[in-house]
Amino acid sequence: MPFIPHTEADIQAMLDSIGAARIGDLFDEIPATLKTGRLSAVPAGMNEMQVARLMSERAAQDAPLLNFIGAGAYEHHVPAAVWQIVSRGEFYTAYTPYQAEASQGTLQVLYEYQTMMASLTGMDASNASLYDGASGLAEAMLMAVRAHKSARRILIPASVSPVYRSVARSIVRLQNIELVEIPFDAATGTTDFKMLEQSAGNDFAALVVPQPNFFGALENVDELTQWAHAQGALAIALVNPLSLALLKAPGRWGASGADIAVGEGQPLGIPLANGGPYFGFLCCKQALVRQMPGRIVGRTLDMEGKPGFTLTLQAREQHIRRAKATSNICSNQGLMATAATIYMALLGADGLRRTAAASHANTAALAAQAEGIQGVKRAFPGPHFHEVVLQLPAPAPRVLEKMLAQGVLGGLDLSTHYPQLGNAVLVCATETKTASDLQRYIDVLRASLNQP
Amino acid sequence: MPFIPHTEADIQAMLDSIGAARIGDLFDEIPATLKTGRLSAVPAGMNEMQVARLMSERAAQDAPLLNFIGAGAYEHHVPAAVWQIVSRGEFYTAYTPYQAEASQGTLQVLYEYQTMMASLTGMDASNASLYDGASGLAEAMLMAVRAHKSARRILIPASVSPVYRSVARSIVRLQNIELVEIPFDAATGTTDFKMLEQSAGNDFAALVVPQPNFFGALENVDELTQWAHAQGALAIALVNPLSLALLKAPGRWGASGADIAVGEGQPLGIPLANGGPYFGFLCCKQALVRQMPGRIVGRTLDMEGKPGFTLTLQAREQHIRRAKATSNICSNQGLMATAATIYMALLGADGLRRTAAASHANTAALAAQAEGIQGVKRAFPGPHFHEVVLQLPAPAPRVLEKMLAQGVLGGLDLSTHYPQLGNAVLVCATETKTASDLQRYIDVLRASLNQP
Amino acid sequence: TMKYNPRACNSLAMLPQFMARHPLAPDSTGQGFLACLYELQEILKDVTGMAGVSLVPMAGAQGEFAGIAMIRAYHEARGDTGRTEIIVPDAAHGTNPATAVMCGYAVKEISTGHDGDVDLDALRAAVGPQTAGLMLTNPSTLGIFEKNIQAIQKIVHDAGGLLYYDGANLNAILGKVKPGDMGFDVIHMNLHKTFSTPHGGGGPGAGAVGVAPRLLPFMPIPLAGRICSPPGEKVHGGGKAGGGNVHYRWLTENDLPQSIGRLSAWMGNAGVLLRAYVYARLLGAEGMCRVAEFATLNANYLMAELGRAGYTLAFPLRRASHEFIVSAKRLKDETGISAMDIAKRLLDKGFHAPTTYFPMLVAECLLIEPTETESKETLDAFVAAMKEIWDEAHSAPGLVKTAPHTQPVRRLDDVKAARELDLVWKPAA
Amino acid sequence: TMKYNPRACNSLAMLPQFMARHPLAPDSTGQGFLACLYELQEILKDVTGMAGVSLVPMAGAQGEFAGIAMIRAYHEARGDTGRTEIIVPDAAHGTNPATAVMCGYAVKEISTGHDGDVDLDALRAAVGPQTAGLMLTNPSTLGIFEKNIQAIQKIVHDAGGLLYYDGANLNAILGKVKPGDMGFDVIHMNLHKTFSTPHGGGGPGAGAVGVAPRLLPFMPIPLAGRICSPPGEKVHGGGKAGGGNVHYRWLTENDLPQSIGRLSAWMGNAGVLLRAYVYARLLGAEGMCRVAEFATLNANYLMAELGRAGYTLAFPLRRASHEFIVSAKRLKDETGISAMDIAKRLLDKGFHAPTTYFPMLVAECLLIEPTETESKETLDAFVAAMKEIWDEAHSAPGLVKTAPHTQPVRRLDDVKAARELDLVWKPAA
Repeated sequence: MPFIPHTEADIQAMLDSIGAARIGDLFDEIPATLKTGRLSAVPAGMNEMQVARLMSERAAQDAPLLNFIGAGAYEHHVPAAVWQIVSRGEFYTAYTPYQAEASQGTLQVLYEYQTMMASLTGMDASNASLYDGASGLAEAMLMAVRAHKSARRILIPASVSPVYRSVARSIVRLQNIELVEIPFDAATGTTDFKMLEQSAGNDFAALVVPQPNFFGALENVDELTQWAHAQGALAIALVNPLSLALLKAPGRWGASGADIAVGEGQPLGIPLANGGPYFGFLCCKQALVRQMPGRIVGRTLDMEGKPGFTLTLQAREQHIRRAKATSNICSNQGLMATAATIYMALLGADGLRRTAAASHANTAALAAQAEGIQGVKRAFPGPHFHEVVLQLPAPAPRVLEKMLAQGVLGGLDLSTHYPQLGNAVLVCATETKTASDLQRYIDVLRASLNQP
Repeated sequence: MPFIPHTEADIQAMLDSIGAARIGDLFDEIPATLKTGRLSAVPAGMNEMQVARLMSERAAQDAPLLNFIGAGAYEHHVPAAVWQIVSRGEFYTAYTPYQAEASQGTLQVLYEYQTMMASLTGMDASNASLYDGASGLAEAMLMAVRAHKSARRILIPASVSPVYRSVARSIVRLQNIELVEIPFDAATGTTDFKMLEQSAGNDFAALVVPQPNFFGALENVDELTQWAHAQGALAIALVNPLSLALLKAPGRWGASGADIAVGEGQPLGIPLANGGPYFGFLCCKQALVRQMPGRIVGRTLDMEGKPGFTLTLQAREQHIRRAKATSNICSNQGLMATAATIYMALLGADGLRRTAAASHANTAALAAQAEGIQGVKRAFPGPHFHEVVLQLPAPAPRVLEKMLAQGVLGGLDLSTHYPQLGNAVLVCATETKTASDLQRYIDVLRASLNQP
Repeated sequence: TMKYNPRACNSLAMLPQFMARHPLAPDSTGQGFLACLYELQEILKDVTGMAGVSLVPMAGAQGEFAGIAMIRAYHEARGDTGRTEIIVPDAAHGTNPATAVMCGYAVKEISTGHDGDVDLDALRAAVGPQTAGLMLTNPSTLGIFEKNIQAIQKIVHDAGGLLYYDGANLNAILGKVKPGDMGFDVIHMNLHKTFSTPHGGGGPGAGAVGVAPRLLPFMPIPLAGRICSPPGEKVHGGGKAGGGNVHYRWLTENDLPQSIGRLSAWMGNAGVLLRAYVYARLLGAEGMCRVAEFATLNANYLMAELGRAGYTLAFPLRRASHEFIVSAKRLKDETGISAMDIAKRLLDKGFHAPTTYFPMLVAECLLIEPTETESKETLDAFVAAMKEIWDEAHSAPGLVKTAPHTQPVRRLDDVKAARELDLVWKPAA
Repeated sequence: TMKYNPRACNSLAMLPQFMARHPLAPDSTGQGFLACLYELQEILKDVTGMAGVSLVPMAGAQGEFAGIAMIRAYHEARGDTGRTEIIVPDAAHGTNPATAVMCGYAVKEISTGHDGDVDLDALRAAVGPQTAGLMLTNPSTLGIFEKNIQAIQKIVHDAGGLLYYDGANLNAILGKVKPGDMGFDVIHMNLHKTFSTPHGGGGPGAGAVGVAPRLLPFMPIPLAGRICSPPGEKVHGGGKAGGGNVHYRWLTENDLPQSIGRLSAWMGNAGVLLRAYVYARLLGAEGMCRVAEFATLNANYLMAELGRAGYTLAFPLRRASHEFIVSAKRLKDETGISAMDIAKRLLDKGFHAPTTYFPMLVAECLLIEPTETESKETLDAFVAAMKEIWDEAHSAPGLVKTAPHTQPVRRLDDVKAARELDLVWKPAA
């Protein structure tokens, strides 16, 4: 079912205009020996009805579960209006807004996105999105190195998501940038300040400050930011944007605020959807604006003095500056930023606050109930946002498998990345969970622990 | 979660303008004794997240089945584009196009709908839709009686859907219109012409001519139309619109064509959806145009001579003519007509033909395979569209229940409405069914018959 | 009643399982759907103060048909066959008399008093042994609450007639007053108005009917029924919905042998009903009261402001309900600008025009209904637009008389449309 | 490549089960999703003639990064550490040099010959023991097929370098020629171009990479793996998909220890990949060949017609591939109307402007790519618009220079935007 509208008469008239006998002649500059394009593994085409049937069968294989995993991708309620608006062709299928005059809708939404993200993080500026939080962290590191000019080391706490550290390393190591890991305090799950002090000096460009960290625990962000600045390094805030409805904005951390705030935008209206598309956000202080990677929308005037929006600071970008660009990124996740903008506009500051608070309260309640089960305890007793680490009296993989058999995703097994934590699982209960969902978790966990 | 945007300051300013102290004062003309509006059975409001959860749980109770029931509501593939376009707010939430200048999109679509339906039925005119096929049949009968002026009887074959006969009777009997049923020939399942001849005379206003009839069988529509006209009565064609991609259009039945064509529009792009909303279509010859009920869109010119569309012939309608209107109908199923228009435009004449042909072929194949099972036979061997009656060697309700337990909706039990057909089920296999679906039907039917 | 249609209503009614189910699949395979409709019936009973609700009718007009058909069935079942007339106020919607005729009744119109209420003397004179019933909207089409409703119901009931409530204006009193408490015997509700299902450019709607106890046997079928089986008995398809052995099934001819029958092939506009159900659950009891309160607040505010702007209020001494009428008669006398001109000029200013020339009692009238979902900001913008038009009527009447200027077409020739019918496209010869 | 995005791709990728699944849920709970991705990998391998495909990269630029990172990993794994340069033709997309730098390479640009092909002498002079690889698009950004591709690949390979294929123009050769057969070692594909996933106003895209056998160990992870277990062994979550005991699982660090690693937290832009998969299944092998054929037919037709209309063709003696370049230099010399002016005036005529001023080799250039989904009717309308602009340039140049006239804003001040940065809204002081 190719989407080609030509009639036979069209084809003939077009070939006549070109002066070719048949369509095949248009490929006559391709060396004959190369014309081996025959597709042997691509199946025959199907009509829409057949593909719809196939996809429904595939989808039916993917069972619905009661989900208590977070770990960087969070199940939140997304109002129906968000995706019904985003799915309109005007947003959905639009080209990159290079022709600004014909793209004011897309551009204004992105300008509003930048405004909201800067407001949420307390920073001066935002770009128009990056691919995701993990690759966004890498871009923040590259920015910091460009800004620092001499150092090529970045300090990163082990309390940052292992997958984020892995992605960042994949990207920045090709520019000979080294990530130095700072261990966490076994008692609190937060960055070990004594270990950090051992890295004092001016040979690193930035310290990454996660809030909340991968364990859901709240770091002492003020102290960490102050310390980084005292070493002549930048502070890169790695934040869950929803948590900022409750927590202090990175722009107010320490005496002068973090320099860059970066993170995963998915909690702001993007469905879990097997992991993507999500989007990364990146905000910064005014001084760093021209070091930002990615597209940026600016407000300006037209030739009649009327306000309008356009892509700006393109001189940073690869299509102008080529080898000297701040990054090679061009496509971003504009549609996801559009969804987030609508989500934030629908909820408002109060709605974001209530969502964050409900998520926090649910996780706190779940942890408290879980600790009522013999042998279950929280690994880190301190303040948290909406995730906690539970230590179990049995091997985590086996318990989680038993819970799965009961339709419950009981959390993320931490044994691979943090063997020192023992039988630990990372658990998250967002605002989507009801009291009876929490009870079901407890019941299923208890039963799974009691099973032989 | 009421959808009310007022701030407290708004409310106060508005009350000040009105000169009222509180909102409650605005209800002060209502006698105090009547203010007993307290709602006791309406549950407390829920937020969207909670209602979404509730509805997902409800939906999960309604199991997906392999469906072989038709009987007036048909499972066809609807291209994804249809409802993605229809769901756009411009169509979805628009008001009735009374302000024509601001409603040209809605009006043009309905004009195109009228054009396509008139073309499909071979008639001169179409209205802009009615509620559904069954109530549409009643409107066609009322039209015929208005046109005939003296007779208040309508002849209707027993091969018309029982539920259509029931609905039509509910509606027309209040105007003292009598429906006279004509039996069907036990051998063919089509209208018994000898019995029809007994009704000859000029005391009836119309003969209803179903094509295909309720059993999926093809009636001798030319002969029936001719006969009705010879009696001075109108011929009302009751047709499946999709079948008209293959069969002769009502406008060409007999010597001069049927006078009114009416039916259920659901096969043209409307999902099964538990039975509604669907839409009825009603087309007629030029002479009857001013007898049509319902909204009609006309093409006209604006004050600058530019073509445009507007509701027309409103003098027939209740808001102008009140007690003398052709019907009390005002709301119709405009959005469904919009969907059908897009569906027909996407498929084109060729696509409709292929859909109809595939449905016919699937049902024929299913019937042939079913007849390979001992004791199963087709009740009526003649030509059919995409439904057939199968007679089983065991009580139909019990067999269907066993098939249901295997996830197959095996057909409609005819024993209530047509006990004379024995253990009969009405079966339909549209273009949505694959060869393996048909095989599954046969396997499950065979197993169900063999079970004790 | 054109108000915000929550998007969640659409997406939840279009869940794949609801979209795929065949209407003739056994009840056991549609318990979730049936549960929703059963609960919607219960909600609508409470809202209207009625003893029973049928969701069958596919629009308001079909709801009216069902209502009057039930009145007729009631009288006939009692052998009370001499009742041949339905009384309708002259301010009523045109569907009211049209429906009465479709149900085989003669129509008797009665007049409206100066204050907008029904003329009680006219009503007393109209009723008699031939009276089958009275059709009334309250709040009325004039946008005011019929104060004498108790007297009216007594007059009609004393004469042996029944009272029909046209629910077009139910939005005004949701959760505030119940038609059942006013003494009505039957009501239809426009779910596409009060319960905010989308209008779709003219439909589909939904016109559920509610009835007083004496009309219960006559309700149109099918109804969603809730069955509680004796404990221990196994019920196919039953489930957790109500705890224990609760399940749902359609009630049909067998359950209601006196029913006026079926009005659609299946269950009316099922998908519209699901949307209304979702809306009702979102609002809940508290939300419904707020609907009436803010619809009324908005209407009274707009009325006050437009009065100040110079427009003549049809009933300046009455409260507006959810809607109200202004007359442009004075403006027309002064400037030649009619209600129609104002309506067309409003299109240029980004507002869909209100209903014009209905009800016919008020010259050059505009019937304005803001609904509860419009903000003060929007209302103020509307007032500003109306003021601009007032000024333009005096300073540049030609501009207003030739409006709209910003739409795809200019004013269309309706007369030509009706005289030279062009209803289907034909290729140029 | 902006072509029609089939609506079915959207609705099927947004089925509730796909939308609800957490990326860290066990593989056993995502077999349907994994099966789709596995099959998409296989389809893309076939289309590109490559030995392996990874779907990880989230856009073309990240695909480029992955490709060059693999080239670097390959050389490093062999201990071939002296290769510090990537060669890039001067006509290349700006992402090519930017990517090379992100991967720690120096960039060496080589020039283009008069006929639009790479200057082979320049290439021979450029390669050496320092050459890590060459980045090339074929068809090139000039809209022509690089005829000497076989010679090019030999020069680079003989020098020990690898060949990178920028898949931005894959639409032109889908099912006709495979980059693998041309001798490329690695390719990225813009699925949001060739496989028609929506652009979304600038993203998300998807930039899958394909590799020759020698780069297989270095692919970015995770990959979708298909596991056939020995008969009789019970596999959790396995199913009917491939018959017998077939199931799917993610291949990770453990399976590819030499991988360049992860580039996204999860599986790239999973939902975009599902859309591309649906598109591929709709088209099938035959449909893909037709994509290339009709994209090429449309481009050559438009080129012929615009040439007749007076526009200067950049390479009049070459076939257009799926796109071609016209130069407005003559028009500018005659009338002062630039490529930019033409682009802005096209907006007034209902057409999104083509790319302007890229590639930089051609003065006042417009790079025009109609794609296969535009009808002859649309192409003719575009030609008519371009002719009108040609005429306006001579008769009313001011009209063209001040275009657009029909958009919400007139021409915007880009210089002011960059100088007086206003990136977030601030309340008026």
